[in-house]
Amino acid sequence: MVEVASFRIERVEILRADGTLAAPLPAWAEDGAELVRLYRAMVLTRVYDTKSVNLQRTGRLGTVASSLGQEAVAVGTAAAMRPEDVFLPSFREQGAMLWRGVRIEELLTFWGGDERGSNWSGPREDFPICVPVGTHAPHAAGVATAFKLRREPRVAVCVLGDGATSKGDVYEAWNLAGVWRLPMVTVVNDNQWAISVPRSAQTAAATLAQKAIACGMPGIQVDGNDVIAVREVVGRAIERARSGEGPALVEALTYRLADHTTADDARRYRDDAEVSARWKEEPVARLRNFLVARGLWDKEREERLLAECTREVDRAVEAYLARPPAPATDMIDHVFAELPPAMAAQRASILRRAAERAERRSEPRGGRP
Amino acid sequence: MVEVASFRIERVEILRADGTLAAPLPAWAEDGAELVRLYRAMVLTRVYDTKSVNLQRTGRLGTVASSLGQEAVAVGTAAAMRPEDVFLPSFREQGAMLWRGVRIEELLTFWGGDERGSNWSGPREDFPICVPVGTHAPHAAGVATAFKLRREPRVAVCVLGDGATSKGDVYEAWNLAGVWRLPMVTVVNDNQWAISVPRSAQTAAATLAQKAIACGMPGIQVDGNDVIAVREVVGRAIERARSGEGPALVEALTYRLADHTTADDARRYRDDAEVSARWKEEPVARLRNFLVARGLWDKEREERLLAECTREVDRAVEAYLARPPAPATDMIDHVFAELPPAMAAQRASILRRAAERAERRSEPRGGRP
Amino acid sequence: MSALTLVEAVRTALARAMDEDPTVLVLGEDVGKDGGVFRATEGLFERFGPERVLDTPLSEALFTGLAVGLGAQGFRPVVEFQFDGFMYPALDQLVNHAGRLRSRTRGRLSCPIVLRAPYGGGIRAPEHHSESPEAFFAHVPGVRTVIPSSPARAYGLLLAAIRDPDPVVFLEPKRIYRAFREEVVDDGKALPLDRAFVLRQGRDLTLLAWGAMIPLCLEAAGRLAEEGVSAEVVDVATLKPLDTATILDSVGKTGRCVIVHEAPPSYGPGAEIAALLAVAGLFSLLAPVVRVTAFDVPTPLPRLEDLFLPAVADILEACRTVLAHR
Amino acid sequence: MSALTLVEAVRTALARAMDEDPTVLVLGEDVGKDGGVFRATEGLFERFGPERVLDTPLSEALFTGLAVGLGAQGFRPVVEFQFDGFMYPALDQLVNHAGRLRSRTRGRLSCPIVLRAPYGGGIRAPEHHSESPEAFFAHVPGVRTVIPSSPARAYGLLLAAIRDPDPVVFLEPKRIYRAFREEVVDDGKALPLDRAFVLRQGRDLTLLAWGAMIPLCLEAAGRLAEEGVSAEVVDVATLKPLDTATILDSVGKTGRCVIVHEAPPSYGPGAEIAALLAVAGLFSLLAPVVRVTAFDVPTPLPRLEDLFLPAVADILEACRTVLAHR
Ligand SMILES: Cc1ncc(C[n+]2csc(CCOP(=O)(O)OP(=O)(O)O)c2C)c(N)n1
Ligand SMILES: Cc1ncc(C[n+]2csc(CCOP(=O)(O)OP(=O)(O)O)c2C)c(N)n1
Ligand SMILES: [Mg+2]
Ligand SMILES: [Mg+2]
Repeated sequence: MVEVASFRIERVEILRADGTLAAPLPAWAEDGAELVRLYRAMVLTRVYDTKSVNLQRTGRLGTVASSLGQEAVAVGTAAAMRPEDVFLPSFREQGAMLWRGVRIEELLTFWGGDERGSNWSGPREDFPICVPVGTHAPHAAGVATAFKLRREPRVAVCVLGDGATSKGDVYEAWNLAGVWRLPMVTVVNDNQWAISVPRSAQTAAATLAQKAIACGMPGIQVDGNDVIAVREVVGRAIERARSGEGPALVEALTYRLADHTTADDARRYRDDAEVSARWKEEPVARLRNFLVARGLWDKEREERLLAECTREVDRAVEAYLARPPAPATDMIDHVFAELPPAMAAQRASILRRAAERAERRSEPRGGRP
Repeated sequence: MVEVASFRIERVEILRADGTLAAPLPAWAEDGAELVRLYRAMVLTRVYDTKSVNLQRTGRLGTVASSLGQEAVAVGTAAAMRPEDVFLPSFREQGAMLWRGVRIEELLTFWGGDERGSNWSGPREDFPICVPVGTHAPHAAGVATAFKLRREPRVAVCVLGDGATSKGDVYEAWNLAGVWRLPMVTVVNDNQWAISVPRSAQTAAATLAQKAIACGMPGIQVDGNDVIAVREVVGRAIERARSGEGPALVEALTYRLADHTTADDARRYRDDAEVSARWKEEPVARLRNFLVARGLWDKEREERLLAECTREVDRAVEAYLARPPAPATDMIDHVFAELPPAMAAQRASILRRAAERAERRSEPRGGRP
Repeated sequence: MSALTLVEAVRTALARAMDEDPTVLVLGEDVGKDGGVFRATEGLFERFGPERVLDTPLSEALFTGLAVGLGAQGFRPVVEFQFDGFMYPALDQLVNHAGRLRSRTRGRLSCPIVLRAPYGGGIRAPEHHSESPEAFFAHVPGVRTVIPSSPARAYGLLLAAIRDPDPVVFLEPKRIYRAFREEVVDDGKALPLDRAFVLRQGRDLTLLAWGAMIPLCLEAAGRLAEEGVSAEVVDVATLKPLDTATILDSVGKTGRCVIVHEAPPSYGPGAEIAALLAVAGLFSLLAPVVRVTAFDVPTPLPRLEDLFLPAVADILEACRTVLAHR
Repeated sequence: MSALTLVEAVRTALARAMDEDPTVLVLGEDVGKDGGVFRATEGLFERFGPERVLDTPLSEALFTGLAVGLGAQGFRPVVEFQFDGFMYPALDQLVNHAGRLRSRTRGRLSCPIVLRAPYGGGIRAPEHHSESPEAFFAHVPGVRTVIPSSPARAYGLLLAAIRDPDPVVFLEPKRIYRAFREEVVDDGKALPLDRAFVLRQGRDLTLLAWGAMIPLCLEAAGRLAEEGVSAEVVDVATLKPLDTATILDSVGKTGRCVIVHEAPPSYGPGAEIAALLAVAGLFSLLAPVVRVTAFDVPTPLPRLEDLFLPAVADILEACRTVLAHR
């Protein structure tokens, strides 16, 4: 019996749950303004999440997935990227999308059930929200292949959940990234739950980071409730990828404090006690404590920030609600670059249906069906 | 940075390429008769492979995949199983299927293009040959789940190639086996090629065994040209699984000495020199050298064995060629347990087509189309 | 006997099947403690335990193949897909294995599995949660495709699907999971897996539909009756094998046919039925067949979904078109 | 100008497309040094190098998704599936992403990809190597499905598919990869992606087919001519979008229609065409439509394949059936 290979998985922790330092700060984090920027982004995300859940509850938005408690994963990841990198989100990375320039109004438009929300003005090459779990990992590999073939120093960054790590297409994409040395970084938002299925029921792997070993790329754990650590570790992975050294997998350990989505009731399957315990580790208070201890933050600034974020979100909500609906033909006019003549009759039917539905709406109740 | 997990991959080698011992023999292998049994099975497999390639070349068989050079993987694996275990092969494990009691005639019937070949008299619960690469791994997980639920001390054993390890469904099955601690053992026939794609282009993982780490199960390499080592290592994995300790992955390092199949021409993509070099490591001569050195084998026995195997194969070929064709309705009568009445008309059409084709065949050339 | 919703009827049938046959298992994502996102498996985990109700890791391709393995070993796994849009990864296993294991081994192994999923639109769900993929499944040899349209039919057809010795895709119209109640007798009686249901007799035209389109067709038939038009409503129910006799009889009588479904039209499920009429019912047709369907576009997000899905008005318009041919 | 086989025409079109557009890539299993198992990509690796012709790891789901990512970035990947039976894992990416990326982002991103595969039966290949899955693809919104039936049409249609800004599934009838030669001018001229081809004019009946069934239909038409029957042969070629006008014109003229394909009949590709006639061509039909197809059974292994696939005699029998209606 000879040993032919050996591997180790490490975890990076910087800020402790109480906001004290477990390890030295990275150089960039000595810049207080930068930390405040990260803090602001997390708070904005939380205000947005709260608002969008409320909008759903009051029937003005469809199902939404709050990122409560996981803001550091999204914000830290986005902050580690360059604008010209490409981001491929799943459905819980609003914090990252906002950082990269997707507008709140656009996010609301999407979750409100209108594809125009994904035609955002911001990062034009970023991928839209991916709902089928993990299916965007191969896209990330494709984007990264494009960068590599064009010799562009850019990186494809993909975020997915602990549940997604059980999908074969995710594994296949990682395996390709490994063997083609693609500039692709995957961040696993390991929030311990895939709806009602706990992390322990997804896989017997002791860490999700070690799944990278199967694909010949580095895997590392990071405290996902510490935005400084996330930004640092993801940043290193991204810059390594940018310099041509290939892909990496970052497992960000965090916790889903909210229900899976507004369509879920987590009390059916997990203990409140577990959730309460995890509240002690959440990323926003953690960074705030650190900022306060460093003299970078105080109650007054906190109040100002909250008011500011609330205003920003409220304004976006107003714009969202005021936006005129898309024309009926929107559903057919973008399917192909040019509408095939064979589909002209269907386009006409859509217009006919639209006219009929409008007429029906305008009729008094009890009118024609 | 704290280390949170570490892993090592080991390789087991017993017989060296020249037939001398690199490590002590396992106890069972001190039994010369058992070694001769393994040797005989490998030789029979090689005679069968040679014959089936010839039958294909002369138009009496469809495409076939020779296992030349990989006999130890198939035979060692089958020899490590108990009859009541279930085997799930891909298309290159004739050595294992023969060991388990599938008859040569049945194999030929299948490769000759007749499903009756998969309705073998031998191991009734074993799965048929799986042509779509890797898609039988989830079946193995299902069979293993059945064993576990019924608390039967049985193991599902699945063999697939190095190329198959890039398939997501294979990974998914391993991941499930890990988390459900299923009695499932996968043997990777790592023959260095997936048609024209070399092992190095499939994955950046240094070993295929380490893919097990992603799934929280043990992975180990074995010299796949050494039937003693294969039987020993796979046997340990199977008995471990049988005792409830969960799945394992065994990577058997070997080499595909032949073309991928009779439809392939490997000279298009690999050097003859590479192949010649690998001939020095092949499993049959290796074990023979060892047996001879131990006084368990000699030229006379070799000749007798070859004659015997040839006779056995020839007899099977005759039976195969003499077997009357299946009735036309065979293609429809087994689709459902009972033919749905809605399909009765199609069954009648099949009979009509059969009559028409038969008539056409019996007409002189130039007759009706 | 009690008045159940469709999803309750599904749950009742699952419980009954698990009760009467220990080889019946329920598998899928969140089917255990959570009881499934639509609560179709609610209470089963508590009642039958973790060895009968199994939450799998998140992978549809996997649990389909897992079911094939279990089926070959004599279990009867009933797999729940969380939503229709996540069923596509199952097609590989369905086409290449489930539908042919019996034939491939000439009966040595078989595949008594059921793939269940909530399906169709109309609940303003996110992307990929409102698909109508029945045509994909109905084209697969060796596989049955069944779609109930009421609680009682859900109960009887699901029992039949689970007891059937071969693979069945069972699509549950989520839009009517809780839309209405119907008396369901939990007597273990299955319904046949190859029979359409004539829900309303009529003379002037035939409305052919299934799933959530059935209530719309019944409403349309009611309206037409007010106008003196007698519409027959047939719930196709078992798309495969298709009950051609009932369909041909009905259209043979009425001479006019409107097919209603939620899937896109091209190469959609309605095509087979219209083809049946062109092949075997041509001379009874007094008017061209009309298909009332979605469009050949990706299912839109909820804001435009209402225009994508057929409504009663669209059905009535189609009826008037076929009636115009005298 | 030279006489090429169909597979040579495919290769010529690939080389031309790669030559004229540096964003065209060829991806798949064994497409590099090996030149593909049917040699469709032979010589491309040598000519365009490893950055234009890429052997992927063994995974069809992966390389379909990979193509989506490349497509969104402005590349035009042409993906080769080794055989038809290995395409099913692509459906998830095709339905859920390729076919909707443009619409989902309202044009911000798009998906100019081609999925090529040798398809169909008739070469006595192993299991899963002789499938006709075109109906699955033709039902997917946002995706075109194209099947050539001759070297010249393979050349022109493949060029068009590669240049098309949206996803195209391109199925190559492997049975006639090398069956005959045809003059092909390598002039870069594409054929339209929504036009059927009238290959033989006729008055008495219309034979509708595609791919490897076309030579059989032409042979049948020849035989019928000897009997004084004038059969029109239409190569449908672009299954989606379907050229309804050409089909309706032809059947409008002949009044009789036989549809021939290799796929199983139920919910198969011929259903849409028969449906078209029931919907828009009813009053021109003098006889019921007949479908000559495989059966609703898994593609058998080679020994029974001959009975599974339509032959000239079956086509002739169908023609006599429709002709019997006077
Ligand atoms: C392929 C697929 N299957 C099922 C679903 C339904 N679903 C939505 S989210 C989810 C759980 C995802 O868990 P995880 O990957 O951990 O992400 P999280 O929701 O925790 O962020 C499931 C099963 C889906 N969207 N896609
Ligand atoms: C899903 C799938 N894709 C493609 C093929 C075509 N094919 C047959 S064997 C093979 C290579 C398999 O390589 P490997 O897994 O290493 O097994 P080996 O042939 O070397 O035994 C390929 C690509 C297939 N059978 N199944
Ligand atoms: Mg999660
Ligand atoms: Mg190999």
